[in-house]
Amino acid sequence: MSQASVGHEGHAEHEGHADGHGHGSAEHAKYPFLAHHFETPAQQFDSAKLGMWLFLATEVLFFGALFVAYAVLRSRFPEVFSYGSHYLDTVMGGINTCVLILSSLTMALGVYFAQRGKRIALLICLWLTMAGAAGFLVIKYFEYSHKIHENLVWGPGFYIPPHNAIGEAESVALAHAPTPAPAAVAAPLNSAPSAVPMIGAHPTVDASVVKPASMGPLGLGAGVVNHASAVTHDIIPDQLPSAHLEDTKMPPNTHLFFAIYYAMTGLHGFHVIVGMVVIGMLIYRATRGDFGPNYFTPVDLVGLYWHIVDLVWIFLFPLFYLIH
Amino acid sequence: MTTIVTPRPELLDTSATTDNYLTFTRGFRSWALTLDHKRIGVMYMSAVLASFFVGGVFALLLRTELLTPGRTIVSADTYNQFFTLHGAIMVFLVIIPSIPAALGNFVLPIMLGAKDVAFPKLNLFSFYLWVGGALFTLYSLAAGGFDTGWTFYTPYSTTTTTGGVIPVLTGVFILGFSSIFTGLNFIVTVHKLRPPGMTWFRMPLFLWALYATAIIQVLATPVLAITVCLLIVERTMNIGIFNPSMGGDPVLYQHFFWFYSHPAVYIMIVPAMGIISEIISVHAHRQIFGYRFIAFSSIAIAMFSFIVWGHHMFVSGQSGLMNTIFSLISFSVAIPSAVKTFNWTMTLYKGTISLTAPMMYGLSFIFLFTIGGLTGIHLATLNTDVHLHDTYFVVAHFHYVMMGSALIGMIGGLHHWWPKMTGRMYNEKAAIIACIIIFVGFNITFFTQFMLGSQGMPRRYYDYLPEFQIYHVISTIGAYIMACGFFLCAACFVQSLLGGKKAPANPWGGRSLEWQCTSPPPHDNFSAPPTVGNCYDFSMLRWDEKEQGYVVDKELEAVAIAAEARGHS
Amino acid sequence: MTQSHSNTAHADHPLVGHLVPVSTLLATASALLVLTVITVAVRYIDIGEFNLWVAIGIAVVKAGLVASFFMHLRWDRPFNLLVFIGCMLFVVLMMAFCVLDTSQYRSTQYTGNPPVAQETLDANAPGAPVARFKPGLNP
Amino acid sequence: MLSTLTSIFIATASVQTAPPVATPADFWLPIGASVQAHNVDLMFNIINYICYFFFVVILAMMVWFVIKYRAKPGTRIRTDGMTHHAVLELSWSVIPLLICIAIFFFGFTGYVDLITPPKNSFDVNVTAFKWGWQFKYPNGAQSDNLVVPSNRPVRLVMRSNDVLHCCFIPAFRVKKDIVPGRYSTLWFQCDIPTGIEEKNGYHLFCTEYCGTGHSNMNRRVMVLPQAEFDEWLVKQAQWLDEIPDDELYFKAGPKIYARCQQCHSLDGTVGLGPSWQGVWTRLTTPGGARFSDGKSYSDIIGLGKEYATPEDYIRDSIYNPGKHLVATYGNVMPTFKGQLNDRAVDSVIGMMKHLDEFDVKGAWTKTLPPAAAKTETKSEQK
Ligand code: HEA
Ligand code: HEA
Ligand code: CUA
Ligand SMILES: [Cu+2]
Repeated sequence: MSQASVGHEGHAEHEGHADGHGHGSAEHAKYPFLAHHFETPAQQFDSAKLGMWLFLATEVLFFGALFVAYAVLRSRFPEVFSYGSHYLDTVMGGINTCVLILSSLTMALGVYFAQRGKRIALLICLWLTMAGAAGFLVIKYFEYSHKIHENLVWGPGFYIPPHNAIGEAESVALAHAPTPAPAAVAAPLNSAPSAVPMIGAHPTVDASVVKPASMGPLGLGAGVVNHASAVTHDIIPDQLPSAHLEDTKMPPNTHLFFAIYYAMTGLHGFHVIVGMVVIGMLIYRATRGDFGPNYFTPVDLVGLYWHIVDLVWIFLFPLFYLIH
Repeated sequence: MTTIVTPRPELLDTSATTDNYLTFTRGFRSWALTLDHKRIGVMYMSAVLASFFVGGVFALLLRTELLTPGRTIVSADTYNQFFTLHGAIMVFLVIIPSIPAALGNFVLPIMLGAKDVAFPKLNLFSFYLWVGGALFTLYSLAAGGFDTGWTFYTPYSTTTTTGGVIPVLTGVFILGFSSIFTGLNFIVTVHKLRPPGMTWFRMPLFLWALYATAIIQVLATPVLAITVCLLIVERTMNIGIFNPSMGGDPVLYQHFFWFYSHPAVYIMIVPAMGIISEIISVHAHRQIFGYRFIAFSSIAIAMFSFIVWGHHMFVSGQSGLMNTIFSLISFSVAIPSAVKTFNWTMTLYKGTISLTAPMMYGLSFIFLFTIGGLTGIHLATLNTDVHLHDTYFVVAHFHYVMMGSALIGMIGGLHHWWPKMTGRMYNEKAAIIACIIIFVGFNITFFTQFMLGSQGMPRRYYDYLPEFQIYHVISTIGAYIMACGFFLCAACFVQSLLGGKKAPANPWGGRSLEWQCTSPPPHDNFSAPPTVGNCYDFSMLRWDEKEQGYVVDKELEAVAIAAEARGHS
Repeated sequence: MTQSHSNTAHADHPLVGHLVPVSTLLATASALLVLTVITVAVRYIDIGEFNLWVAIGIAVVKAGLVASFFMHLRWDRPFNLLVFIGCMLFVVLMMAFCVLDTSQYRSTQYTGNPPVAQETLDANAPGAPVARFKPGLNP
Repeated sequence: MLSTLTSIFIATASVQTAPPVATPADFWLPIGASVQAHNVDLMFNIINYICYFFFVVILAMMVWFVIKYRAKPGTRIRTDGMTHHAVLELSWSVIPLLICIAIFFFGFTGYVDLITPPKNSFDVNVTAFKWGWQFKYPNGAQSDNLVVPSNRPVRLVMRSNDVLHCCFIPAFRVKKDIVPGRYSTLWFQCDIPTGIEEKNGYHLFCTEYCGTGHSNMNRRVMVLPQAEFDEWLVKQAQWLDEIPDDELYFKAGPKIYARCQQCHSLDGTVGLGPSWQGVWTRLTTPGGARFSDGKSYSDIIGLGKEYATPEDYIRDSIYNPGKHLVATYGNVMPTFKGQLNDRAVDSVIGMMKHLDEFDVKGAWTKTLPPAAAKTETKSEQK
């Protein structure tokens, strides 16, 4: 492998260079940033780079698994995805894509200026990148809060109209009654077998929407189905924050689109936040004047990280926002 | 039997007493904040052994409960927590970090001739991640335990009412990152820190094995991390991707889990195989047979391991087509394993075999791995797996490979490098007796489980049919015997620490670089750059009457080096 | 480009690594922006199945641009490229297997809304259309 | 495309062998009583012999070399061993590879037989739940143990109400996970009738871990000749209806209770659910906070309240167990809606009212008046 990597960059192979001028200590005296177990700055830089790339590989697989979940869900429910996609705001998504691309550009420029030893230019670039990240998050915040207001969320909540759609009292009751938080975890399977096809049904007949006739005697049944509904009925679909509940074309399982949407964009958003933290650290160090043509590895590595965050978004954008 | 030994005197560096990595600096802080890979390795080793003890105690409790059908000592719920904890501790806390993080950390840079791993701080960070993960696992006990099985299958794991599920998932997540960073560190170290002369094909096979393992760690573990994240989100927020009552798919969870956990079983075995390659050749004083085949077979196992995960899901509802594909590919992993097994055996041929304690573990490994691996064939075959899946046959299979092979390999490696790590010898006779007890106890415990399983006894069973009792009793007795063996083994180590004979630099006549530095090694590993030669060339050893062992003969060494130089030019 | 043997780094040349000219970076960014516009535009043309593949194709091209120029892969050590491509391949592999499998067993899965969703729906919007949605959407 | 591919596979592979008789139990395997068992056992044994062979070869080489080349003090290092041998190494890669491909192929064809039910199979609907099974037959009959006709392929169409379960019948060499949210199928054909005696039946286990009662989800499979089976089926469909109302609680009650006993004791032992001991007194005496939300029985039972009578309350607790949780107990009980009909629930309620007539195992301790005893002998049901 290392034979193959004899660089066009002209790095002597580290096996080779050590006989040439193998005295690490001389190099160490010259380059204070050189750690004791490396022989040359090139070796240190290459190691750091390879380490970062391996880390990026783990990031790719980390996101990759979610992409797999996405692909599986989409292949199972294509109609859910093309339907759900229309609830996402292409304009906001598009703007965000551009914001990330531009912040990637400033980051790449930052690396360039760090390599050239231009401290002020580097700082400007880092601040711009930071601003891009913040801008991205702000837009994302508006998107999320809009969705949540429209009740486009994951899980059972997707089917519960938000508070202001119905009377205050009912809404409170509703929000707490059917799936209180802890029980939502433990209970769903136990409490809802009626939605599972009844025994004896032929396998191809789906009974999930057919309620079994209540088998209980008088006295039972009244409480089973909650009738807080009359209110929701009168609301005009377009003005209803959770318009999807009134949409006759909504396919079953639409909540899954939002589940995977929040999972993936949420994880991505988290990476943006981490990116802001590390860029912040770079800004601190750059202000202190740590970087120059000899030593800019941290800038380079954070740059790689930031680009991979951009790269993930490049895939997320068409996969969620741009489904025909 | 008593071929304990000393090497050529000039390597018995007297300065060892004044400067070695153990005494280099002192005090708690100097250990807690150390960046020295050797110290980190030692800390890992102690932590892993402690976890092994805990996991072993759970195993004994399990076995005791299974002495009789119905209740013996605990209730069904407690039993379920026991085997879950046993499995989770043994897998995530013991066997995955044991060889790469504990032994690998200590040995890899020295074997390679480097001063340290590429990222010492990251290395220490990995260790603390391990500690954090272990603490979370412990905390999960306080939070109510967890009874999901080590596989965390949904929807059981998302609906069970035991309170420790989220803490342990967090723990697994953290442990995953610990493992990732170790792997990352090793790959970079092997790529970038090889000293002059250390070409890829001069690397000892243990390094190849660690390298292959690291590839798996880096590429597979992130998937586990995201999977447990999704489980946590599923439990706390009912997101529904794996939850059938929200339209999700539990089988998808299994795909995710095994995408990691199948490669994970090779994270356990591949480094152990590396250790065995070292042990067999060093203690048989014989050039390893088929170096390149063994080296490449490690890489091949690493690569194949990614595409066979579905063999754990033959009856899980996975489609027939995928079952077929996965079954076919599963067999492919058997080939590199076969290559290794036969090559080790051939290495014994025309060797000069010293039956030292490490060698005894090495031979046990070959014996047990052959059984464990071959029974993998029953499981990889589609129609027999339908019968055997989730029975004790599988339990027996994976104990043969995880405990009988991976863990035995680890203990063997520990015996092999113990003099190097601590600078002390242990009582070899006692160590060999311990090995034999463990070996016998192991086979009594787990061979019966093959019969149990093929007779139809399902695993994870608290209660069982009376006709199975006889097997269970035998198995439990075996487990007690094995425990005695481990206690004896531990006692040997303790005795060695307290009053063991001082170890020479090269007690076994090994040729790889770690035997060139003193025992224990100095802080910087090598005062002068080591000379890299063929680490499997033992022709320069000669019997030393005084030391009752093999030592390196200067003249013979010069001859060998000259010969090699000729061969290479 | 600087050789690692050289003892001092000149002002213009880093001691290690590759210096990518500003013009290249700007060109890359412009290309990315243009491609973004294209991918949005394509959404409004109905080409059936192909919409997905076109979108992914464009995304792959963009990813390639980012990786080779912003991330310097074009000048980096080949092994780093191998790492990057390799891990992508593993994702693709996992995806292929999982999608293949789920598509195979799809016919055995219940259709319609899953239990909890249906229950919530019944409880909160009993007249809601989804409940009326015909089951058996997936064959 | 893929499905055609699979069907081609299946077509080429299902070379169905003539139904053999049972394979006897041996050292490794239990009795094989289904038509598929023969193939599986054959495969198992072939692999076994291959394993024995390789194991013995490796062990023999190992032991021999260790003995032969053991170093005695003073032995000179041997240097005449070869370092590699391409032909040898290739051969022990290629030969195992060929063997593996062969094993794969036969395993695969056997597997295709295992998963492809013949067209004329008899269908039984199976529901698995924590922690029990319900088998429902085409005529509406239900049973707790599986009863099937012999000499006829039987297909189980399985569903789960809660978590993963797995149906495993060792004697038939069949196994299949039951995944909630979908139908799993499994088929077998057994030609060796067992009679209706439960103790003679083949074992059926749950082999996918499903919690506390996982190891008690084992039931029996009884195989009856077709005529006997048909008769059983008809009776089974009606057994509850045949019992007069006033005898329901002691004739049907204990049988139904068998499914509750996992969690509810009769002697006051705390289980996963409240003990039935004294339940009727509790329900009918006013006061006392009984529910986790602080309410007491008398808050919800009574005229004009949520439940008019205690019977209504019990019935709803069986159908909607999570609605009111008795204090200190978790929401763990599955619903029995669709599994227990009115009469079944009535019999349970009746049993609760007359608990003093039952022992702690749920067996009725009184004896029938002579007249009633006659009907009892007739309907011996499971
Ligand atoms: C260290 C761990 C380890 C190792 C190395 C292996 C090795 C192998 N395993 Fe194992 N396995 C586990 C750990 C491991 N396994 C665990 C933990 C489980 C259960 C998890 C759970 O459910 O909890 C499991 C379960 C498991 C299953 C699923 C069973 C089930 O649940 O139904 C299968 C199925 O294919 C399988 C197959 C194999 C195969 C083919 C190998 C091969 O790699 C073996 C290759 C080796 C040899 C074949 C022997 C040497 C070769 C020769 C002597 C040459 C001659 C050989 C031939 C001609 C074939 N394993
Ligand atoms: C590396 C992994 C590993 C190891 C080593 C072991 C070791 C043992 N295991 Fe196992 N086991 C698993 C991994 C492992 N196990 C897994 C993954 C499962 C599946 C869990 C699940 O289903 O979810 C399982 C399940 C499992 C079961 C099945 C439970 C069930 O399905 O119901 C049983 C039953 O017999 C069992 C028994 C044992 C026994 C007796 C040992 C013994 O070998 C233990 C002996 C060890 C000791 C007694 C400790 C002594 C230690 C010291 C004294 C200190 C040591 C110090 C030095 C040596 C220096 N284990
Ligand atoms: Cu049901 Cu295990
Ligand atoms: Cu596996």
